[in-house]
Amino acid sequence: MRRPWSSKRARSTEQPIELRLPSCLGYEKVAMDTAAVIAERMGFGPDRVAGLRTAVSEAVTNAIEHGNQGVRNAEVHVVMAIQDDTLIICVRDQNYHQFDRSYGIQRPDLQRALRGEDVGWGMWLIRQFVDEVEFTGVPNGGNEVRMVLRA
Amino acid sequence: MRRPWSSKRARSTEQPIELRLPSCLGYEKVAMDTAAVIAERMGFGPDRVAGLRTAVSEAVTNAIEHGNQGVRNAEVHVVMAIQDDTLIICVRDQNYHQFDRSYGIQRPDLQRALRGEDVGWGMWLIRQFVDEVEFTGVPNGGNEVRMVLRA
Amino acid sequence: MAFLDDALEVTSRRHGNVTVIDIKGDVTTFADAKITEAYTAATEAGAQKLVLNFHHSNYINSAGIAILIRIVTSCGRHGQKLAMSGLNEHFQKIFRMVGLSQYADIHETEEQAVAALTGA
Amino acid sequence: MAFLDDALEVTSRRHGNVTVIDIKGDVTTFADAKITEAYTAATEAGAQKLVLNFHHSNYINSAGIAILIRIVTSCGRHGQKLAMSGLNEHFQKIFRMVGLSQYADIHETEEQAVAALTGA
Ligand SMILES: Nc1ncnc2c1ncn2[C@@H]1O[C@H](COP(=O)(O)OP(=O)(O)O)[C@@H](O)[C@H]1O
Ligand SMILES: Nc1ncnc2c1ncn2[C@@H]1O[C@H](COP(=O)(O)OP(=O)(O)O)[C@@H](O)[C@H]1O
Repeated sequence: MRRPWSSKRARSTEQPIELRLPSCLGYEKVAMDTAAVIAERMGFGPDRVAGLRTAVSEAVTNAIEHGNQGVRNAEVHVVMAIQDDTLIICVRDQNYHQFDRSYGIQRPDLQRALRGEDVGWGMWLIRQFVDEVEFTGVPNGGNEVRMVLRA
Repeated sequence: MRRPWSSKRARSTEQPIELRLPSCLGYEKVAMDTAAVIAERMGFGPDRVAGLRTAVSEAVTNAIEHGNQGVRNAEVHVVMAIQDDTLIICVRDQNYHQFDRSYGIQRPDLQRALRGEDVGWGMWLIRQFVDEVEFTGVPNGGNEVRMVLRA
Repeated sequence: MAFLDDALEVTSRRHGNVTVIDIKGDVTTFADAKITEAYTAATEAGAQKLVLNFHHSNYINSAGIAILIRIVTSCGRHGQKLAMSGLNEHFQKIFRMVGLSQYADIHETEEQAVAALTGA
Repeated sequence: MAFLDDALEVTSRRHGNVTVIDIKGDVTTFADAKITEAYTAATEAGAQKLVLNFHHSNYINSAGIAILIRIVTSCGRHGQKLAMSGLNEHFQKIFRMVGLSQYADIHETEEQAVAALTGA
């Protein structure tokens, strides 16, 4: 049947896609998979998509473990916006817990890790796989990691 | 590093996953893909997942085309709950537009379609591919299609 | 980049007296113009045997099915023979459920569809 | 059904004097106990050459990397030789970026890893 509203098709300037996840380890896989299929449909190649999977998984894992830690019924919000050929993904948690946003700029020291010291790889991995990353706070009092993937 | 909160892992009785999509054709693919990867991770086989893809795509397409038609900045909400081995997916639109919920119980008549009459296949297809389907209204004034996929 | 854009590619080729219409991409309401155009052009060129080859389509929805029903109707009107190929198992099943398989033979590969129509 | 549950399977096999630990599933914080157990059991059984075979893992995160770093450390302490196999390109790249490839040779297949260790 002819659909009169076929002209009302999605444009790249539309509202974002939003995913709300329970703040429990395991659900980062849902964010990772969703981001990956969107990036695939946008035409990003397998290596870019694999990198995005890692970046999103680490950002959501941090939101669950650090941002929302201890908050009952907390949620993680993943906001994905398609702007032309660019995919912007923001991961938001709810528990503002100030942290050093320069984490991960320097490559973590494997030698220290091999000596048994705590070395976090997450923030560093995020920075390796997206074209732009910004750590900020959001008005409702949580952290936001904003990741940009460009064609 | 050891994670003290590793005990706080996701259980099947947790809050649902929620996906909010702009009400534009094309975005049904995001819902379809997300539902599919969740079902795959739950262990549903390729044929069940393929059927779910069709059911979710048709339900979201209907929400965009019929439920939200004409509503500016409307959204489609897709709520996905994992209860043990069962996946429950609710597709909600925002514009309550009363419709015949018995649609699709009867197989649409291909002969009529071949004569050029309007025949809708969506509701019928949804019923073919999920174990349970219910069409209801939601309190905020929209339609809800509730689909259940059982192991 | 693709995603929501109409990345559908529809092209036509001849294999002897069989016209193969290749459909690559999503078969939804947005595919209507391109598929109908390709079919109409083939018909105007006198095609009597047609294969719709879906080898690269992973998404066909009810609006896409409606497009194909209109082509089946038109093939009947023009006395054309129609076959389909390249559908994955799920869409083969849907086409059988809908009843489209009574009007167009469904083959695994393009080669099989062309061979069947050539012999017909 | 799997999804959020710990569907990880870790099993050990011997190929001559090489112990192959097969890791099937997500390598995240939930994998720690099973992987460490398998490694410890192999070590107690006297294994001097080990292959971690990831053939069926599509998801390794930073917590998984931390588990593997601890195994590398322990291998160094026990004078064991360690190799990895079955990683897809993305995780091979990550292991190189992290520096793990300096401590464990990364091979495409289990066979290559076993052959390299057997000759070593
Ligand atoms: N969403 C967040 N909320 C609060 N703190 C965070 C968040 N993300 C990262 N951090 C801080 O940054 C540190 C480094 O993170 P990361 O590199 O991922 O390593 P890890 O999570 O293993 O500690 C964390 O230990 C934490 O203190
Ligand atoms: N979410 C909805 N909101 C309002 N009406 C709906 C909704 N879903 C379905 N309908 C009604 O049910 C009818 C049959 O739907 P369907 O079988 O999908 O065929 P089609 O969408 O092609 O008309 C629609 O034409 C519409 O009137």
